[in-house]
Amino acid sequence: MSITVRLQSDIFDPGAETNAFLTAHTKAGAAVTFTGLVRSDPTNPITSLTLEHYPPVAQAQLEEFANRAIARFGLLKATVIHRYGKMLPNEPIVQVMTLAPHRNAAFEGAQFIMDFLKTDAPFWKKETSPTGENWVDAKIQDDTTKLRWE
Amino acid sequence: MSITVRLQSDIFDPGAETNAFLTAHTKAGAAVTFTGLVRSDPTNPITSLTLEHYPPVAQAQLEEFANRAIARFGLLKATVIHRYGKMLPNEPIVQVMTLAPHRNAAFEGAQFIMDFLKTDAPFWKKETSPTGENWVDAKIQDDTTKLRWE
Amino acid sequence: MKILYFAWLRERLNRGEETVFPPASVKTIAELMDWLATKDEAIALAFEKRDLIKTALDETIVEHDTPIKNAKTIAFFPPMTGG
Amino acid sequence: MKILYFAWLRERLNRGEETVFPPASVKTIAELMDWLATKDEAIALAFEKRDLIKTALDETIVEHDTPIKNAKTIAFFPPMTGG
Repeated sequence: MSITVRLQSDIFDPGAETNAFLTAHTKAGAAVTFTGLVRSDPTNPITSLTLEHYPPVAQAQLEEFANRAIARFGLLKATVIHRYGKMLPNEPIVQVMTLAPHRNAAFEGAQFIMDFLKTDAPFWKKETSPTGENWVDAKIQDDTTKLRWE
Repeated sequence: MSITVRLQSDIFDPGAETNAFLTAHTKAGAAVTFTGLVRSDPTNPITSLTLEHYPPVAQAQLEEFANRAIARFGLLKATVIHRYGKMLPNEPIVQVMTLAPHRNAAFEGAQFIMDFLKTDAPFWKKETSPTGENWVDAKIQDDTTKLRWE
Repeated sequence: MKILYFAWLRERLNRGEETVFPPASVKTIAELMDWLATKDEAIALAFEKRDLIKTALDETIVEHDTPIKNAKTIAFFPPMTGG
Repeated sequence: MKILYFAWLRERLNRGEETVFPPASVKTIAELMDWLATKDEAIALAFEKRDLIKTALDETIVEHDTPIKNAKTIAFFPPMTGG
């Protein structure tokens, strides 16, 4: 199968995942790895981030975005890894990897998957900081960004 | 220093480079790794690829593209690794890594560096196949792609 | 019919799921939201801004005007913030 | 003045570098290309399609109309194909 979607609470190793993804593939000329990290801005630091998700829908949506990216950009392969549960600053949250004959397809395929993941995959972030807990608001900008694929 | 440019003939480990690049960084929320691979299409297979380069100019140009990407997209960090000499199908040729607060900056920064690298950094590819040697022609499309940044 | 709540909806309502038996007159998700709101003040309050509530019907994301028919599970949740 | 050749230019001319002493009348890179072409038929042939030849002057990529002045090194090469 050319797509893989993995939801897990365990931390993952970004580089090891990239190397496992980069198995020899005829026609492969370009690979893109996007890694989303837990950000803790010093002006507004957090102690942890907790992700809630709706497992079957998250899995199905990510598989659909990956399959659509394969078809639309002619990708050879796409993998999405997304964590749920509690994670600490600087830890990886999500990784999207694409393999294609040429670079634009690999870049655009990964961007496409991330844009839809942001707005249409059922995950919710809650930040814990010294002052309490806070559910992260959805960004209107993410809805706008997604429009570029219409 | 927030940029690193390395030219080397030795093969490199894409995942290990990504992990070394992903050191904890305040404000980091998104990282992109682009890896260019030696492609050997089964309809037109090659036995090896040899890259010639003009060392001081290649180094200076890649440093300039990385610095311009940092300034333009607000990147926290950018690294470019480019090999020269002989390499085999599926081996990595080039890797560009970007770190940014948000994903669009990381994606666009890596694309920007790759677009300029393709047309404006002095590297030349020669393919060796069972039927002989052939210098790869520059693609007009690469000049066109670069125009998106004007 | 099973109802699921996620994220701040779940926290505010103090439950992640419940089983309800809406009358036959409740034909769409929007009508289900109206009916749930009449039964529970916390839900009425949480559902006040309708465009901030997303829904899935039997594990497929759908709009509020979707007919419920024989759905087994309806989920309510805020706009997604993954990635 | 040192001249460098790269890629298929280097292979066709059978040399990666050479030292030349152009007359004072040669003021730009384009004029240097003309002058080199008069001295060497292989160069004349290689330089035939001028827009396929890129140049660097003292390790900076420049256009053909750039004045040479006191340049130490001029490089000639085909369009780049890295990455």
